[in-house]
Amino acid sequence: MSETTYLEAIRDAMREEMQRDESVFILGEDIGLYGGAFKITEGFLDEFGPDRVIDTPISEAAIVGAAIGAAHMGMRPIAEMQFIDFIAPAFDMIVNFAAKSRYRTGIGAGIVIRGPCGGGARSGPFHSQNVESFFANVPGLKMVAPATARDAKGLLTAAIRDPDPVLYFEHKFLYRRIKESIEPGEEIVVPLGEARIHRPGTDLTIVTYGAMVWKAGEAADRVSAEDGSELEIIDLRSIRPLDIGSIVESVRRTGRLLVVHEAPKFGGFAGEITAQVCEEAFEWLDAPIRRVTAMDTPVPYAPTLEDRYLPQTEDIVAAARWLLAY
Amino acid sequence: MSETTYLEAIRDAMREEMQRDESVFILGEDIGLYGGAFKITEGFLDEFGPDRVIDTPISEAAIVGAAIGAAHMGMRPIAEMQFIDFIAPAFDMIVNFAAKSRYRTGIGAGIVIRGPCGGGARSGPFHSQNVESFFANVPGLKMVAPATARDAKGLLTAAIRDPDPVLYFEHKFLYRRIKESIEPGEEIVVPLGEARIHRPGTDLTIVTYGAMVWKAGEAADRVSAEDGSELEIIDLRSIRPLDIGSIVESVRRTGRLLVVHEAPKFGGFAGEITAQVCEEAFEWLDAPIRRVTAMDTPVPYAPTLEDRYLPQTEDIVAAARWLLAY
Amino acid sequence: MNLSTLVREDMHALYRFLVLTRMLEERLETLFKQGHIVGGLYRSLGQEATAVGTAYALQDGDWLAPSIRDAGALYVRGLPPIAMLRQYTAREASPCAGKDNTNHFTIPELGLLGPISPLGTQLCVLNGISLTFRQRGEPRVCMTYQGEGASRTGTSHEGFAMAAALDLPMVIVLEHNRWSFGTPSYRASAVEDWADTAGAYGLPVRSVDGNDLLQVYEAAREAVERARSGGGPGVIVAETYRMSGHAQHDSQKYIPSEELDEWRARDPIGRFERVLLEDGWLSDAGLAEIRDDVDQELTRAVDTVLSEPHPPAESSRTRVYADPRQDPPEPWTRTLATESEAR
Amino acid sequence: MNLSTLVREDMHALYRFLVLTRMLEERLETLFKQGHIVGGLYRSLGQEATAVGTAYALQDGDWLAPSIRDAGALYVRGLPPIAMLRQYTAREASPCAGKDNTNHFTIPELGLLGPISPLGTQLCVLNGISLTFRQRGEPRVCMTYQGEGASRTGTSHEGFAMAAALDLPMVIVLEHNRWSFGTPSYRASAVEDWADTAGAYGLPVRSVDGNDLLQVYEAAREAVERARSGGGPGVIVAETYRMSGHAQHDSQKYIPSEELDEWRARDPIGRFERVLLEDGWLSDAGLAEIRDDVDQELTRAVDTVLSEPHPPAESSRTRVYADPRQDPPEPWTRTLATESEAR
Ligand SMILES: Cc1ncc(C[n+]2csc(CCOP(=O)(O)OP(=O)(O)O)c2C)c(N)n1
Ligand SMILES: Cc1ncc(C[n+]2csc(CCOP(=O)(O)OP(=O)(O)O)c2C)c(N)n1
Ligand SMILES: [Mg+2]
Ligand SMILES: [Mg+2]
Repeated sequence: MSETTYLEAIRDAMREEMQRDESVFILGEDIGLYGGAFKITEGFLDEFGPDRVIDTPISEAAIVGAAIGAAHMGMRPIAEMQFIDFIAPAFDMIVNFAAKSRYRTGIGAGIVIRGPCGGGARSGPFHSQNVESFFANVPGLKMVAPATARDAKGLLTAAIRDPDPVLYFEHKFLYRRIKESIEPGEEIVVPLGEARIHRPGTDLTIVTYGAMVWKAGEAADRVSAEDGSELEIIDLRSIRPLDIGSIVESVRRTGRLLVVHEAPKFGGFAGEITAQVCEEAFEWLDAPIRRVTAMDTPVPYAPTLEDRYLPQTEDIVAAARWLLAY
Repeated sequence: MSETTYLEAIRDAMREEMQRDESVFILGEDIGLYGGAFKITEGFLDEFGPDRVIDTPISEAAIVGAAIGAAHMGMRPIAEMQFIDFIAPAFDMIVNFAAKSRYRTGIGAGIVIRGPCGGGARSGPFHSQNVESFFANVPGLKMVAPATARDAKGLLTAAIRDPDPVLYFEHKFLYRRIKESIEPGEEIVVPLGEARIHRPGTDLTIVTYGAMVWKAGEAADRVSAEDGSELEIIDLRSIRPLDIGSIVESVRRTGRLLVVHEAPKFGGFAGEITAQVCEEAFEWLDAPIRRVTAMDTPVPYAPTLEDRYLPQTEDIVAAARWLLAY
Repeated sequence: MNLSTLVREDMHALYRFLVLTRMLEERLETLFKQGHIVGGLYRSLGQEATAVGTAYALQDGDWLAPSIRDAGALYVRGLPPIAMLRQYTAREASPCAGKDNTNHFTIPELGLLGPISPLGTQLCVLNGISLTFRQRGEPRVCMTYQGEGASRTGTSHEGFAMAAALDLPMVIVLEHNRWSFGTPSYRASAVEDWADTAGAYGLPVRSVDGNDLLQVYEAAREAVERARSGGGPGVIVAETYRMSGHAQHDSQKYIPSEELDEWRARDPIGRFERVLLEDGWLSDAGLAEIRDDVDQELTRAVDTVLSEPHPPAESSRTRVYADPRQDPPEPWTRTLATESEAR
Repeated sequence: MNLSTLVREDMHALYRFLVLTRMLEERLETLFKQGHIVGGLYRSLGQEATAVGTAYALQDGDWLAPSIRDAGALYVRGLPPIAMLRQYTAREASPCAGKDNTNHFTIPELGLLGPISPLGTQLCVLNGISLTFRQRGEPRVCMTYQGEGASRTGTSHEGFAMAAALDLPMVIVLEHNRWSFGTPSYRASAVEDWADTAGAYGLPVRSVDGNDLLQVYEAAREAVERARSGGGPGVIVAETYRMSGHAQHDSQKYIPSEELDEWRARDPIGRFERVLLEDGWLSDAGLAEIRDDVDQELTRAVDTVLSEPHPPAESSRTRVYADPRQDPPEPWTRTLATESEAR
């Protein structure tokens, strides 16, 4: 057993799928000769050649467009956004071409668009965003956000094999901070749309995803140690499809729900979770559903500001205590 | 008093603001020589000349970009999207440049981006969308969606005068269907962030905006006539800032909330409303908050399909009855 | 000009495609006025030769992505005319099953990639198809079209640049028809010679009279052959004119009538007829016979289509995802209605 | 070459800007290694002449929008060097008050429009500023920069095309420095002569040796004068080379060392020093004096900055909207904490 980082898990998922399936290829900026801004695709150009590891111009719309076309032909392209923030210039292509293709024409666009998201790395307003809410209201898309190395590998493998367009949000703060034992070459497939209980508990349900799973974990440990209450943490893994069944099952047991995400609050994805739970578990709720999120501002650069902007472990602790005391 | 259509109200707001304030100007595709795809700016080129009514190339990002730059210089530009669907290629410019400008640099981007949204006109997947949720999680933006002719005029006037970037969604289905008495030249300013009680009621609160206000009104009339229950309809007018105070006040009175919007359900703006009401009026809720929305698909072209896709008056009636019976 | 490969059957077929394109659109206009078409209707009047001539240079297995004004190219690729009628009238049997309109369909068997409304996107997607040809070592070619207005979109630029950077087997036809919606191209750009735009990508370019079918064909053949033999992408600038309004609702009153007169004299169908007559490919009677034949086919097709059903409402929620279980359920409010009826 | 307007003071000032640019970046590198800069750090090593020479052609009241590698242009426009140090080290007194980093600041008094990271956007925004000049009948000019990599973005294309279509008083400097991040420009495009790209917009273009300060200045002056006198936008292609990695974390190991050697010999500062010496503008001692002076200024500035505070955490939620009442409140979880403390 070797320790695999979150970043290596992403690399391994791509490399192993490329070895298994000739139709898998990658395209993006600086991924070939340079090996990727975070060196995720280091060595890929040598191993797979320039027709499967394609250095493109700085053209996110054209990158996603080419991926769609190749997918129409039965290929399984992975389009890398150097930072997920740069998905914005490809917004039209994703929302209007990729997402609607199958519905309109019967021909799907089974592509993966992946890139580093999230804050905490002091990267300022344009290299730290979480973009899931931009796409949440777009039928036809799927979205995943792994928190662990195994899930990073398993969700990416599943995303590559999925016949629909999948946005894969990898959290840059976790790249080298999270490690797990994964057998080299071990095939892991985490089905899209299945949440994971990250920590079982009885008193309060926390629904979250991405890097916030770990802050929620810290908070749960503190509340358990200091107050003796047990928080259940559900790591969504998939944002769409949403495993509402698992959430509702948990909320019906605990009677309390806290939704945590790193994106700002207003218009964030917590709203959808709240609405669905309200619809399906209203009678079981012993307290209002509450949210812990980033503040409603852009992501600031200075560490003093970014720390204040981001949801912190203490926020989750405070929210949990408030809910438990309700 | 003359009858002014929703479309004319939009035209009048722009024309009158352009007459009042030299710094107001319009730019967009086919708005000058042609007078706009819906003829909203007919006659403007003659009246205001080519430096204030600017025909641009087909370049939504550049249109919004130029508006931002002009706003930096103290101008008050109105950028027209021929259909609001074509805001997608300008997504990056709006979310990353316009929205974050003041926060980052202290220099605001007081622009208006307006365009026809919404379905019912048999315009297919790319000329019928509602795009508010794409932008809901972006701090720095404001969004409005008028339902009446007076609000169309008053919100647009307020948006033009507002120092922050405002997305103005005008519903094409209402253009020529909605009329109201407005004195020619009458200055109407509807402050951003203030909802309006479209119909007072005691038994259930419906929160909605845009064209759905009218379907909600039909439903309320039917429920009142057939069941004797009185539904209160809150027309949001502004989506961001959200007048949560008015919503909460109403829900605390009625104990029941139905959120209605034309965009698809999953990840739609109803989630945010649900979450905020859950946070602020949980104890007053006698029933789960429910949603009536379009289906989670693209907007189909065939009338048979589009009618099934869109939320209909009967859906609102059914939902209201379900909630009242809860 | 090297047209040695075109034989009599080709000349007849080309003529047929030209008149089919025009006459079918005339039928669509009628259907529109009769209320059978509820969405936008776009014509290619005056530009038929560009679409037909370029598409005729392709082979089986190639792919083509038309703009809204390249209906003729679709018939050349084998689209049955009735499919177009079904599509515009939103029939269940239409290529998009009523879910989308105009020529927004993708039909892999015919090598057709439909556009979507946001301009420029389709070129980027077609790049991916041609990339796959190259990855698989197949000598297949892609062809697409772009109005000069659309060429101003950022997305189109990225598509051109990507095709060039990856050296893809692509032929891009820039249709300079003088107008983009209600704006003349000189007003929305400072470009004088649209062939210069290829320089931004380092691509070879050739300008043609887009209303001269054989000239168009010849340029396309050259570009297609170069692309097929690994010579990379090429651009063709077709100088032509949009003889109708942007769409049905557009009265075109902003267009100077002299301009229309001038271009009417260069009508591509009339010009090709003169070639056919002068060079002895067809007699007047032969021309009439083809036109009649098309007319009868269209009459039958229209009759058939009008008797066909629209898509059933229930199908509005299908085909969002590959797995039907992931498609959205019926809205709860409608399930309620059904439940209460059942009770 | 018409440099008649440059007098001795200009030549000294130009030299000072060149060395200030380079020496300040060297200070930034040190600060980065010491952990005082936590975000990305980008250098303009080897490209200083392009930024300084072009910006020097502007006047008061003009606006300039730099790319990430045009630090020199900012000092020419009057940016105090200490502002750059504050910005990179996220001081409260930085132009962005710590909310953004690198050169992402907009300072109207200096006519500076900052970039944002998504490439191409800034050009589009600058168009709006130059549009306002024209609307107001003011003879002011805008200048901006673009890497050859950035020129492949759709947004950049729309910006070029809009400037051309609206005939705006804009000067666009295309900096062809052979690399975009880890990709050589020949790999990500098929363009051979970057001057050809101006053809896509119908714009006049002039190519210069971007490492020759006076040649750059002369071309910029010509383009600025044309724009100022109503002649519309112009493009300058500066042929240069990125002598450092893309950013601090980039070891540049993918760059062939011969290429670096070749361009090191063309170092723009060394070349300008030779001109100054040979034409008698400055002596060796005079050069050294300027360098020492800059060095001392920087030492003082670094000391000052390092003693200055970072922005207070509370300011993270301010300035989202013009009306502070619309800014977000403190998160409820933190209000809870304060409340419970208060109890
Ligand atoms: C991104 C985008 N913006 C706006 C439109 C609306 N629109 C549809 S066609 C058209 C004009 C196209 O002109 P051109 O490309 O020259 O094609 P032509 O109609 O002349 O064939 C416009 C503005 C669109 N489809 N996509
Ligand atoms: C839209 C977008 N995509 C990707 C990036 C990431 N990125 C930042 S700089 C850069 C390379 C820029 O190359 P070039 O324009 O040639 O400028 P240079 O660094 O050579 O000065 C890339 C890919 C970005 N900033 N914006
Ligand atoms: Mg055109
Ligand atoms: Mg470069």
